[in-house]
Amino acid sequence: MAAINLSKMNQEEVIQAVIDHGGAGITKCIQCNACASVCPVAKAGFPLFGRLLFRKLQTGHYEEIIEDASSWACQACNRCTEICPRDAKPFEIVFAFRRMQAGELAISTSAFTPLMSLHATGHAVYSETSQELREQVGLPPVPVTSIADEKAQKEIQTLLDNGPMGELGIF
Amino acid sequence: MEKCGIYLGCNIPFKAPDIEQSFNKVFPKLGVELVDLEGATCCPAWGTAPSFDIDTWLAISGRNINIAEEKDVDIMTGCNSCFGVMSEAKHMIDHDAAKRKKLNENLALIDRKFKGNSDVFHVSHVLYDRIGLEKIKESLKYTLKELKIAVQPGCHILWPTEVMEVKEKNSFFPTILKELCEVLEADVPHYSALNACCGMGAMRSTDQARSFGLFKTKLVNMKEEIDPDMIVTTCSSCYLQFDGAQKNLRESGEIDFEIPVFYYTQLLALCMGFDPKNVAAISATPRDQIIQKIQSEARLIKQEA
Amino acid sequence: MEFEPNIIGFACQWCTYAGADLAGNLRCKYPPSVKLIKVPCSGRVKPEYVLKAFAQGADGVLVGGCHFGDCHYKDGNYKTKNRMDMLKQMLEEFGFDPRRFRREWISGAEGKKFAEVITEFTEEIKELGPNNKLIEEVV
Amino acid sequence: MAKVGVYVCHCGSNIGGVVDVEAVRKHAETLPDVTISRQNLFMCSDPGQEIIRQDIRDGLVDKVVVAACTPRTHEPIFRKVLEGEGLNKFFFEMANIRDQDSWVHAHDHDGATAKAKKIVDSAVAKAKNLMPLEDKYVDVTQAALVIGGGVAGIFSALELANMGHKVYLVEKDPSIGGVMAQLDKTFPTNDCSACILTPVMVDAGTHPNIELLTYSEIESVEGYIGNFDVKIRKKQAYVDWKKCTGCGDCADACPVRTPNEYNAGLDNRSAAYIHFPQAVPKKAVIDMTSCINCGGRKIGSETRISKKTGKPILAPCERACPAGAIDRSKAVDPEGEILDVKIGTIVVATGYKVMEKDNFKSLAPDSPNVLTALQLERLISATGPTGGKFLRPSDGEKPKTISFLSCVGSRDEKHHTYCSRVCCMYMIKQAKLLKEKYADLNIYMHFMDVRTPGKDFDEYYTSAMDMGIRFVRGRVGGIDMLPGDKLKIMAYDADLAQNIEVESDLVVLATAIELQDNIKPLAQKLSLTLDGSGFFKELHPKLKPVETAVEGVFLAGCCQGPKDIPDTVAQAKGAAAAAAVPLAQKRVKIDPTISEIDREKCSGCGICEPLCPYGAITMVAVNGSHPRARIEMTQCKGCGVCTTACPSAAIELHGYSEAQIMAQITALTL
Amino acid sequence: MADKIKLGFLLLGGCAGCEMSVVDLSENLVDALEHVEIVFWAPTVADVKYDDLESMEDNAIDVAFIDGMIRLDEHIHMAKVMRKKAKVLIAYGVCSALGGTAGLGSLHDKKDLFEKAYKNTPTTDNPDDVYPQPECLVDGKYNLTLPVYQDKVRLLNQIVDVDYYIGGCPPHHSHVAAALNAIVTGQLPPKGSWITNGKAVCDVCDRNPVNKEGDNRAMLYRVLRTVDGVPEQDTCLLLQGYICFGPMTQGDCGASCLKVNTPCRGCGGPIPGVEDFGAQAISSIGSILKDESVTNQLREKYPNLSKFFYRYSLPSGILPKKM
Repeated sequence: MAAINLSKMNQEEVIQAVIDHGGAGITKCIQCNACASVCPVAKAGFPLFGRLLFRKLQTGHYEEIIEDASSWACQACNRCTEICPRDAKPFEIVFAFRRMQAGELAISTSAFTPLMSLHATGHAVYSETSQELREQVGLPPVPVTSIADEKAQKEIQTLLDNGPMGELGIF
Repeated sequence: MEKCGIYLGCNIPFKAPDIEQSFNKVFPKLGVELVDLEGATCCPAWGTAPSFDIDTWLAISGRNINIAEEKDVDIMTGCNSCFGVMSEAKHMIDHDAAKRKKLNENLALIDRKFKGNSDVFHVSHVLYDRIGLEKIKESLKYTLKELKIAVQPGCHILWPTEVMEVKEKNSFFPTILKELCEVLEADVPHYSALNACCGMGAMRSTDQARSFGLFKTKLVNMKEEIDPDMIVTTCSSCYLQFDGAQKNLRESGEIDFEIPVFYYTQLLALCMGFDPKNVAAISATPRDQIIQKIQSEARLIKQEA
Repeated sequence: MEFEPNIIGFACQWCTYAGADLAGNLRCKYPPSVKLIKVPCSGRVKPEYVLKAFAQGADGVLVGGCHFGDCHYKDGNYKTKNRMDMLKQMLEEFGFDPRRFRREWISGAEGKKFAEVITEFTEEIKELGPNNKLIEEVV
Repeated sequence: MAKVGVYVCHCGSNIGGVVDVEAVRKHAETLPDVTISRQNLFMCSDPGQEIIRQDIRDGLVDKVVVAACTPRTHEPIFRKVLEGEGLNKFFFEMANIRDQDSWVHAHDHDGATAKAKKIVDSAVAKAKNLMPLEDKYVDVTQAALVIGGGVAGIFSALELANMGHKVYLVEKDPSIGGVMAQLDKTFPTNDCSACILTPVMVDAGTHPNIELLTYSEIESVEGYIGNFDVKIRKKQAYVDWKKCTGCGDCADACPVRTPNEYNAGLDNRSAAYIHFPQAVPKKAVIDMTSCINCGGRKIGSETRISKKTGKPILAPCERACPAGAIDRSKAVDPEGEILDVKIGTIVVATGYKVMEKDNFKSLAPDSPNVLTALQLERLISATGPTGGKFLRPSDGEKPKTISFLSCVGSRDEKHHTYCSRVCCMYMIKQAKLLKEKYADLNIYMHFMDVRTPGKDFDEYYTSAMDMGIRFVRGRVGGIDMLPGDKLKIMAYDADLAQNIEVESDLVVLATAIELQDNIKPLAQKLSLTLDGSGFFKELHPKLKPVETAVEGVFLAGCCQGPKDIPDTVAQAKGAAAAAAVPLAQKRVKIDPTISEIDREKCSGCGICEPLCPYGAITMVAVNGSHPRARIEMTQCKGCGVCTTACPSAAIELHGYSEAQIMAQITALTL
Repeated sequence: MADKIKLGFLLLGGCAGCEMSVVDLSENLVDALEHVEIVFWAPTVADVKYDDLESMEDNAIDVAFIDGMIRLDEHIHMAKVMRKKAKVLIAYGVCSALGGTAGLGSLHDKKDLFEKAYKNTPTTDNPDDVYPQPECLVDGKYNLTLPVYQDKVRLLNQIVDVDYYIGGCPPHHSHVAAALNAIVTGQLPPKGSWITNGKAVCDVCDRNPVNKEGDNRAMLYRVLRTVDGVPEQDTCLLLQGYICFGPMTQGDCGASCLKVNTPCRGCGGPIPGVEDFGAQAISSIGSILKDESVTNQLREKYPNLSKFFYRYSLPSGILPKKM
């Protein structure tokens, strides 16, 4: 691979964007690799996890990695946050990057279904077949959650529509 | 009777309602009245609002917690993801005045106000910390003597410890679920990948093959090190992965064994003598045999006079 | 022009004053609102001085000492706490916004904390606005 | 009317680069009572000082204000200038426009300049109200106290003793030696720790000028430089040290087993014990917290006679002692005895401890095969629990693979943010010693980065690589416990860019160095402060590395910050030299910025008396009238707590008077 | 015999208790009258109109005593008139000098005070919300006026120059006698001073541990109010935990309150050199409370600290009223 000319990278801007999206720890990372050593994303073989993602961001990479789906494999297990010696809260940086990706709709198409379902029913996961299963074990076909509650659905729609997510045109 | 708001989430009521039913059976018997949280929504799942905008996340979590506040109860959830999402949200709201202000601006749109009176608990925390092992022991009808359990506490109940009301003594070597199983008189040996991730959730929807790969490592590790009679978890996501993905692996010929999987309250309900048709009826990995074994005559606990 | 609060800080020479010097060494940034009056110990600060500063128009007053157990003179800061906590209550009884008055323990090692406290204090006072009222009333 | 001269310093670009120095100078010129206002690139330089001297000589100024850096470092320099010109040196005031202005407001030039003007206003206001003060002198007691008998304390004591000063060397343990006595070998020369330390210990133990007080602790410290009154508690040993020959028979006879501190808890010792084989002094003690009083032989109980044998019933330790040094029927004070000593100067050398592994939850602390590096040091030492045989604790098997983890508790915001400085080197040392002995041993060293700043250090590190010791760059995130007492290291090899796992028989944690647990009370007794890292704070990080904020108290060794043995010895000798200065001068100056009572104003209410932290205030009857307060000059340290409390406004704190502070408040507000 | 010294007494916002202290001089007053004559004493003794004082020649009175604080415009007017008529003006008693107990009214606004006084006391029946008005037209032609109520309590020296101050509520008659003696013998201190021995109550208090052999001042380990039990006789009240302002109050009273087992509340005013009584009291008392728990006890027992510490001196403080 050809060498990267770091002086031409947009480091300040990318770092600021990460901070603005909730990843204030990005400047603290010293590449000790502790997060990577226990990260399920790394262990499962995804290419862009923890320390490597942070280094990319620290050096101003953004366009180059915007489409990478690794960050969406983050389980939010927070083991990294628990052990990070710099208290950089790696999980929060990963999610900040996710939010940057989401802001440009650089997300997999499979992510849209739960979002639309959340907007419509208040539940990210729902299937009609559940009614049968519930009756089978002696429960009423629908629970008392928002699924059967129009007012609750209105409320969740108000919250979603009035935030930045409403502007993405997903719903 | 102590009261607790039961927050169902999505997976439990729609994919594994027998877990929901096990809550309904187990908790009243242990002296906890479950209070419905009408109109509760998704927590919201990590892949939804938390991946887009923190304030929207806090608004939705804050709304769910607010439903409990209005009924003057704490929240109990059986899903680790819901627990993690809402605990972190609550921690942020409690410690960041600006975020809290924004939250209440958002909640004002739907005529709600976050007060901060209700705490977020996990089912296993309520069982372990508020009910206690002693009371569970008194409620049992069947013993699990000489049965070996591999426990799967799951991730979000362990980390970050900062946000939790009830904490493990050492979150990297958790013992709460182990103790909850041991009170059923089962054998719960340590295995090395105890705190490893199961691969469910965001990872599975992003890349199923890699998710299964991670899962298989863990499952095989369990099998090889301790060869358990069953796997017991207190996370509904882990439950679905262990139950469902195990089937996938078997069908694709990657493993040649099967280990029945229970959500802890299902197992507890069985030990209390409840009907498996209600509390342990839906699974991809068969468990009829082990259920029969558990509720057999030989395992009846003799009541002392 | 933007309102830049005038904060008078009474700082013990062993902890808070040293902490402020350390903030300089570390090049921590904070608003130029605070001017310190060096005293040997926060126990040297009379409540009267705080009142005087306010009466003469200071927008905020800070009394800074050592953490408990760190006092160079063993327990001067305990006296400070007793005196200043009562003073703060009294200020409130006088209908004076007690947020304009702070008692902080900042050690000589806490340069960063000094900068943080001043930044936050300055922001808070900016929100409260200038201490005009008292100038009119008293002087 | 005062003639105040204001001198504004650029401090190169430190101030001048941010603050408009000329504007500040001009502003000062407009202030009432200011006769001269000048600026210079470096006021503290010779030419800068000369400007002030000339103005004083010309009679232009009689009060001097320098607007520059902090008085905490530069006030003495300028006071000397005044003194040199025959002006009272307390007619000087500093305006801190660097540390508290230009350095912190570099982003706001106008704001910084405006603030500088106010700071100068305040300084001028105080200067106008300054009063002349005179230094006072007191004699220095010709004795030094060294607290801590590790390698730092031993060298400080020897150095002072060799200069001819009387030294009290106080050590809390039964023997001197400290942590160094627990080490096997020392880097980078691999010489045996005991071999180089033991002779020095003996020197200290036998030096005619050193009074060794082991098994002793500091009870209280009163007074001030040159005249400290120190109470030392000699803990109760329950063994008559005058008779004890250190034969160890009592230890052999004692049936109790309790964790052995010397072997870092890896084995047990008896309740009657000798600290370690090379102990100085080699004397036994009985640890009463673990003693079980065999035969009902509680201390001070009457000796019963056996009906069977007709002989007295004795505890095994008493019976075993050939010197008759243990007599349990003798009632002795469990609190030991208190010695009162008068001291001129004090060297604090209380050393450090390493963090326990229990602090590191992700690193399998419950496994017996996870050790701290200090435990490994004992495990491979010939005087250790295995007699130097390298066997893992869980089953006594010889390990095949061993992993070292660096920066455990160091460089970690959850524990200590500092680098412990010696871990990289001692880990390499331990690895090399093991590899030399057991060539087939697999050794993995997990580092964040290898830090080897020292003479011959980096060569030591690279030669370890030559020996086949494997270095992995990447902090270890967790350890899993495997069947068979093995441990699985979870790491990420930064250079390979790959997650790795290592199965090990033994894991060694290079845990951080930190101050001893119970040191805070001692710090309070000495009025010393701790720094942000939790170590004792030196007066200046570069120029006064052994001095403290308390005059006459000096620091040596790891209690001031982590350091290796060469640096410790160097600092110990430095502290000794500094502590010897007041002893050699034979008298010391008393700062006149202390409180004084105006007897005419005093109402004799007595409020001030219980407030003084140094007991400097007494109520004294004066001819006919009721008693009035009096402050003992040598005991007052000038905190001003009494000044503030005095309801009769009868107490003045020189240097921080009511008029001065009020003038400053007014200057900064109106 | 030389001309007698002409004295005047004027009561403003006060209770005339200070003037009772003059009467309390008893025989001493008779002796004094050999040297002094009282040419004006109103309104306590003589019924006079504004004109009676206004029409006197300037400087007709040698020494005037004004007692009471200043709350009405009438007070301001009369104080100014008296200043003109008197060669020497004495702020007599703590109200005039420091504001007195009535000065605590400055912690409330006029509306609060009026509502309390004219409507909300248990024995008041005022359904029509009638409050005092400065002007009132009666029968369409009689314009009646009342003195105008000011927004805060003022001290005499905030209206006119004051030559001397005498503290006390009321000043002890022995203090008055000493003051008269100083006037008669011409031994008055420099102008602007307090007429006082300059020492605290503790100095003259028999209970002061410092004044007793082998006893010592100590820190307070508890706080008591007199309702909590009867204090021990002879022992320092502070030592027992009863907060006493003896250490910070001028002791020209001879520690009278202490003699009847009552803690000093500070009516004598601060020791010369102390500007703000309440602030100094916080400082001194705050210093001798053993620890935070004792401070908390004090705050519990005296929920309103300003009214406690500034009982007699609030309008003289650096913060003289509610902001």
